[in-house]
Amino acid sequence: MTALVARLRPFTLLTLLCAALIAVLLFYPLGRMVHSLAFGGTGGGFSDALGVLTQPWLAPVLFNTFVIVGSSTVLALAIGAVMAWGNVRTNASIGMLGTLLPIIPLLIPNVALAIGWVFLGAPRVGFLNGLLALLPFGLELNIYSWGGLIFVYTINAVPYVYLIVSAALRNLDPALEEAARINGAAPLRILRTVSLPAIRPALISAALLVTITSLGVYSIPSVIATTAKIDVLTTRIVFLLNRDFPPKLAEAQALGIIMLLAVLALWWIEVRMTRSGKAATVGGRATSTGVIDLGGWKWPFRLGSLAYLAMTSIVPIGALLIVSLQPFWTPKINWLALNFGNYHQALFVNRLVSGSLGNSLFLSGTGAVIAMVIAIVVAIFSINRFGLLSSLVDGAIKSSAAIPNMILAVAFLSAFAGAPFFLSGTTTILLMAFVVMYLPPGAIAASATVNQIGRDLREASSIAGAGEGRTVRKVIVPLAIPGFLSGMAIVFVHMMGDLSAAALLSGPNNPVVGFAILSVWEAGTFGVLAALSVMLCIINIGVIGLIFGVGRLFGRR
Amino acid sequence: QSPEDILAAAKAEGEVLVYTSSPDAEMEAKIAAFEASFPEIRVTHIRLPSGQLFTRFISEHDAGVTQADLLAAHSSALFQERPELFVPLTPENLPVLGEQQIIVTPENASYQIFSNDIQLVTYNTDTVSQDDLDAHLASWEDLADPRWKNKVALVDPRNSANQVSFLLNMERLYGDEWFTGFMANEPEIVGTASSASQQVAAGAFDILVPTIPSQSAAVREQGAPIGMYSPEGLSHVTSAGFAVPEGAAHKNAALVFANWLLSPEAQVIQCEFSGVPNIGIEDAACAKLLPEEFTPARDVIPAEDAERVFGLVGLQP
Amino acid sequence: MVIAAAPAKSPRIEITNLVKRYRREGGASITPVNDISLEVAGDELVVLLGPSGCGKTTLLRCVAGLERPDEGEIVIDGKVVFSAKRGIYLPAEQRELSMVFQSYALWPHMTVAQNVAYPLQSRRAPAGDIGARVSKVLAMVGVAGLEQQYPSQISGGQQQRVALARALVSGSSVVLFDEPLSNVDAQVRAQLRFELQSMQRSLGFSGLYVTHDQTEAMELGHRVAVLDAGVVAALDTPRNVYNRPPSDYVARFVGVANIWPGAIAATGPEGAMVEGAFGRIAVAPEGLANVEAANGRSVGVVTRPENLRLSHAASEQAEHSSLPARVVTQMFSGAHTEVVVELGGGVLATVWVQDQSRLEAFPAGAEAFVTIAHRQVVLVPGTAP
Amino acid sequence: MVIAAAPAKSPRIEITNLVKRYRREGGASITPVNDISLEVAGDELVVLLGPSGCGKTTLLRCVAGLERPDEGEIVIDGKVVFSAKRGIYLPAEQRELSMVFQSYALWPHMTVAQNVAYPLQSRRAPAGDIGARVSKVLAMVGVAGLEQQYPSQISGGQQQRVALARALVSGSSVVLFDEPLSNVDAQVRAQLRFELQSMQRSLGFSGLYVTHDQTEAMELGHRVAVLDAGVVAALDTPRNVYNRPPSDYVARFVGVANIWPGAIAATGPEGAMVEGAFGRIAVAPEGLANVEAANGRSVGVVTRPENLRLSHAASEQAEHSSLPARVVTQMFSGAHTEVVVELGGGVLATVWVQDQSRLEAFPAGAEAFVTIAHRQVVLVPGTAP
Ligand SMILES: Nc1ncnc2c1ncn2[C@@H]1O[C@H](COP(=O)(O)OP(=O)(O)OP(=O)(O)O)[C@@H](O)[C@H]1O
Ligand SMILES: Nc1ncnc2c1ncn2[C@@H]1O[C@H](COP(=O)(O)OP(=O)(O)OP(=O)(O)O)[C@@H](O)[C@H]1O
Ligand SMILES: [Mg+2]
Ligand SMILES: [Mg+2]
Repeated sequence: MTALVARLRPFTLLTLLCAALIAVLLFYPLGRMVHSLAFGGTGGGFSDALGVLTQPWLAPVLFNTFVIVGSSTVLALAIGAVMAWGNVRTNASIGMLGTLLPIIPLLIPNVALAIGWVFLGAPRVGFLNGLLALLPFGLELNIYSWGGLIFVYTINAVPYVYLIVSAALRNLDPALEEAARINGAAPLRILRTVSLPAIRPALISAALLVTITSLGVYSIPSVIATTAKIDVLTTRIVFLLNRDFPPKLAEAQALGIIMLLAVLALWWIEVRMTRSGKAATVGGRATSTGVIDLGGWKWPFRLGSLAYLAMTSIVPIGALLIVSLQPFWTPKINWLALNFGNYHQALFVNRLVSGSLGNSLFLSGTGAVIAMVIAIVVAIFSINRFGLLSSLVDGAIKSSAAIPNMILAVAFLSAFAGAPFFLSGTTTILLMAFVVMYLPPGAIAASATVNQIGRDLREASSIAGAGEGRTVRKVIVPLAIPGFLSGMAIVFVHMMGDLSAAALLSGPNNPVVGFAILSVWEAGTFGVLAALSVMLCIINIGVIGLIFGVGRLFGRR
Repeated sequence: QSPEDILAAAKAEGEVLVYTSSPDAEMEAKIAAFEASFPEIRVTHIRLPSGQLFTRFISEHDAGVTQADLLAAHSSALFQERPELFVPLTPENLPVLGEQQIIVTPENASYQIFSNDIQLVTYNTDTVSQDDLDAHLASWEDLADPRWKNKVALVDPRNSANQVSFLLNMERLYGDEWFTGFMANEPEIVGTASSASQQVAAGAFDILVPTIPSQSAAVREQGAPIGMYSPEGLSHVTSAGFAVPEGAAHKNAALVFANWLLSPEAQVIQCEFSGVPNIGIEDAACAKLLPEEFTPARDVIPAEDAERVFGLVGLQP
Repeated sequence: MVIAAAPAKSPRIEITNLVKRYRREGGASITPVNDISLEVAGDELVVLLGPSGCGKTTLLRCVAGLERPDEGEIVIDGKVVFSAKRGIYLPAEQRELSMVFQSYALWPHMTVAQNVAYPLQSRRAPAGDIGARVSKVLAMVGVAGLEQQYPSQISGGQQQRVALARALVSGSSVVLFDEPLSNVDAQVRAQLRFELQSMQRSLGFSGLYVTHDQTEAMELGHRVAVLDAGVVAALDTPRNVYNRPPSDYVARFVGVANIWPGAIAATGPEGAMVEGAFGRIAVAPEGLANVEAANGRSVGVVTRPENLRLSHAASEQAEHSSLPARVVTQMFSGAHTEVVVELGGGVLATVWVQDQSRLEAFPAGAEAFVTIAHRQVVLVPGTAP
Repeated sequence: MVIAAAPAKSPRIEITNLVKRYRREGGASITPVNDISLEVAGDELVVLLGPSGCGKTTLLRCVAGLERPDEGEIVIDGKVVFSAKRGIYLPAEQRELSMVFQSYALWPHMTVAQNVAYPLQSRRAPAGDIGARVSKVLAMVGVAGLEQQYPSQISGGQQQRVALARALVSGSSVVLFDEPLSNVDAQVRAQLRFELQSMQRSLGFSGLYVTHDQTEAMELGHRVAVLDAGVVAALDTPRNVYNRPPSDYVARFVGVANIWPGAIAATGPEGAMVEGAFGRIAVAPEGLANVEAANGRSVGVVTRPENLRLSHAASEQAEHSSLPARVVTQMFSGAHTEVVVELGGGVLATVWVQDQSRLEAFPAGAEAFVTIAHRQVVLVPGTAP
């Protein structure tokens, strides 16, 4: 008994609390939903769900999703990792610009990102096609194509990779790269054989993160894939839920389970990788702080990454900006006709100001903090313990991303709207849903960095008599702060741009920005949507800048 | 319960929460007018696409709460499938039913239709002339005219029953062969009508079907080169209906607001925001009325029928 | 009024039948701590000697509570901190000991001063004291002035000394040292040895001390434990282990030893005579303690290079044995010059010559005699030929 | 037909007026390499000795190309790899040298075998050879059998030997060693010293070798450079540096030295006589090389503890000086026992006694004489009193 009490140290209690919270927030609603599908109402939920497996469209949908998510993940990993390395570990760094620019696509709401690329790359009418038409080659981009779709998925994913990988590289002992240089390895070989493999767990985490976000993205395929006649899982799930009444929840869930399997597989790889001790950690023997001299490659590398960044952040934002100033989207830009009408519309007609902005900032801010606290606690708990409990909690908070948000929102409604909670339409239910829905990216980012902290640094703290709580506060958190902040940024941005939870859960008095986006997308104009996105993007940049600014204060090494 | 009792109770309740799929602007205009007439009753609303609106309502219902006092959606699927959840609407609790001539009647008494739309062709006025329309789009059948090859966009029917209903009617009128000709024009499939109308304005395609005016109202107001056109042969009418849930907390207020929605005052506002009134009315604002003959859209469609037409337009079901 | 604490009666650290196994990549298992029992008395410093990879760090980690042993029991200050049988396992932070990590384990995000202040803060020392105690211990290890540097900005030896300071600052009664001075120069090392000794005298602490430095082991250790693949091969005072090693393994490991195979030819009250390819050598009785002194028994003859003398003539004295030899090579190594000679049967011997002026007389190839007193020869059990 | 390469005429490594400064946290600047010039000939190993933090690692990093010096020039194999004036800076990967890192810097994601194979792969050795060469060098450093382990699964000393193997495997002509053997035991260290020497004889490589181990410095170094806060304080063969240190700093740093302050009392063809609080001591002429032999000049008298003898009577021999002393303490340290004695004027001296049987005659407090031959006394310039 005393042994048990002794083991229940404060931090363990905190973790149990988080686990309980997750159980209430995730398992309870899902369990209720599954239960009522199977036994309640119409019944036969399981046979409906099984029915999905025999549908003729299933195989092509799975194939399409696999190709798009798979190839964009690979591309994003390559691009994000190389850029992060160049910016963090070499003298080709472009400084602050290199820290902020790569994550711009993350700050634009997904709908707007997709539409921005439609503005640019739609056949005949895209701005870029207008420019290409001036050239003699007769080139034409078509965003409504496999290539276009994968391209947009990729640039949407690069920021995640960039954030996680650059946090990991910042912690990489430069001596490892120096040893490779001494042994005659040129910079690119160092990148390939040392820098990236040494942070393999972070790469896997990034892959996991990208996969689950890409799997769950709905706006991009709904804007681009429909016209390209490429069905993916999310569009399919929305058809199932929205076309007919009653919504085909069981079938949609069956698709969710397929996604879940994919995510679990990746998660399992992540867990195995991070526990093997075969990756670089922040060690207890400090070495230099040098960066790699790229020599002649410096400028080509810089220009390349600047070009990519311009292409993926400045160009689409430019397109959004132009459209937001046009009365309506047209490829023939009439500079004299540009005006701020759409901004006026966005701000005052579409309820962006009437509280929703404040609400969203509050919800996303609070939600991001809560989610990150849970994520961090669980991540820290599971580096020390390989028990069933920690695996269960860790797996649960990461794989919940595989459950489509619409389904989660429905589950939340049935679980918490009525007795005994009566949370329907309250800010609380929205906050709870936000936390559960957007916890996974935070959790992945958190464990990616926590796993990087050398074991001896934690051990030295215990030896010094520090309890778990102190070790966490004084050693783990300060060392992992860059990764935590990245996670927080990702979670925050996700919450700001949320469309699905808000639609089902928010009440008439607590509108969020997602509402505005949704209604403009449904019935408004691209101009207003662009204006809204530009403003959101600016707000996001402000908040993210603030987060990283605060981080810089702590991040001293 | 007399109408007076209901009104008195409504004033006591003092508020109504409406789940609606109507655009915000339209809803706000109506609310403003209503509150001017009934200052004791405050109306709030949540706007959602019909599908999500039903999902939300039914999930809340299953959880044992009824938040919405009134549902006003561009589909009647829920009302048709689960009439028992709603207060039967009669001239007793909805006096307007006795006072006005209701044009499109509901499938059952659990709801009433308050607004209609005729599905039209949206076209780019810069690239499509009146002559083009006369020569190549006199009837809906002309969508198969080679004039529109690579110039026509079709709203993805998988998103809504209204679109499926449209295609089913095309099949009924013109048969499978028509689809062969239509598909030869290689129609683009677009996600939503409102975004596609803007692509029409930008010049991505010449015509877009099937659409209703509200989907492009905003861009047209901005002066985009967009016109609406009604070919011969099919007047496919989609409808929006309302219903009062049984468990509603402000049932009386909801009934009062519903009743008002079918009043000439409300219907005129409705017309200003596009939409065809569902009561006989003569007003300059409501120039467009339903034709003599029209085909109401079906909101509940058997899966086999839907899958068949998806196949006809080359989509996975 | 201060009441002096009663002296600890039981040993400070009691390790009983400790076993720790690891699983190697590829599936094989390895047992770096294989049934070790060891007691460390109050204020005693036991030095652990052993070849690299023999399990010293693992043993320390088990005592510290960083590794959970598979079997056995550990008692610290009378409190059972680990017992496999009774399922007790106290985590490191509750064992109240200090440790110098082989890898330093300095926290890169804290300055030197913050690193050293950490144990005080986490053990809730009065805040007012901390600054002074940190400065004092940093001055003691010779890195005063580096307080505000981050570990990546100081040299390896400086880092190691900061790690040492961190272990000493809180005045724990049990301190574990894992090669704490391996990266500092001889002079500072001597200085720190001195400081450690005087700290131990004034504050008193018990400890296990891993080192590869002979002088450190001999000077610091009250007792020396020589480990051999997870097993204690010798445990005694430095002097006894050096002078009377129980086995050739220990002899070879502590100091430099010449070990020649031979067999006992005769025994008597004045000792024994051993014969081998190298010749005949007399052994005093105290040199026989670790072997069975029976004729014909094969033994190893252990001599220390500093006790061997090179001369041109054989010694006349009775207690001396002189073996004919040929000089193979000379190697200057500071305080002495190492001369390698070949005895009979190709047996090699190392002789340390201090007086450099005598070296010229023994160039490579020169014939000479190696002389040793019978009191300076020790026998260890020999392996069967 | 193989044409033997012409022996390199110019030095392998030429360091000229090298300066490297660091900025300390807090703004102060520090110059760990302060105008160092040093040449390393073909197949020569120069050992760098110096207190912790004096700039040894920094110097190595400058040569390796990991640090960009602020001033000076470095030429390797006749190629200018760095020149501040001419703005030349060849990055590390193009300098074709090897280095053992003080922190090992093993790649955690590669097995031991992969770590060691890396230099071969990046220098495009034929793939067929690699396996064999890796096994060979791993066996040489004594970690054969650990090929498939990851660095986190082997002990500190094993890691260090893998780091050494990695530096040696490619057979570079220039190898930089930063305390490569600090974490391995004395026996393995001796073994590895031997292997290094024979490798150098057979393959030939030049190098800079940082160590804190006297024996290593003396045995391995063709020459020894003693660094003092970024400046070369001595650069000569080990024997000369040990026997004739140019300053008290060097004397103290190489080996153990007694340094007593005194002043020259008389000079003559047989040397000089020095007087101090400790008494009078005779110095042979070769002991005067580093001081100006003028009467009255204040000097430091350097003697080595292994050259001092303790006796009960003063020596009669002319070349011997005997100083009256009192024993302060004895400390057993293996090969010898360190006896600290107090000479006149409270001057302390360390004497190493090898014959343990003689120690009983000199317990703490006993009166004795310390005797030294005049050839074993060296003078260094004294600081003004
Ligand atoms: N990045 C840095 N920034 C500031 N000062 C530094 C930095 N690196 C080293 N120093 C300082 O430069 C001096 C020389 O360091 P260096 O690592 O060369 O010492 P070293 O001779 O190798 O010492 P050791 O024997 O302890 O390894 C030290 O005083 C150290 O504190
Ligand atoms: N995590 C591990 N997994 C598998 N084997 C391990 C692990 N840690 C250590 N070993 C092995 O256990 C043995 C003992 O290791 P330990 O670190 O205790 O050695 P050590 O005596 O401290 O050596 P050194 O003097 O080199 O530091 C070594 O052979 C090592 O390879
Ligand atoms: Mg060890
Ligand atoms: Mg160093």
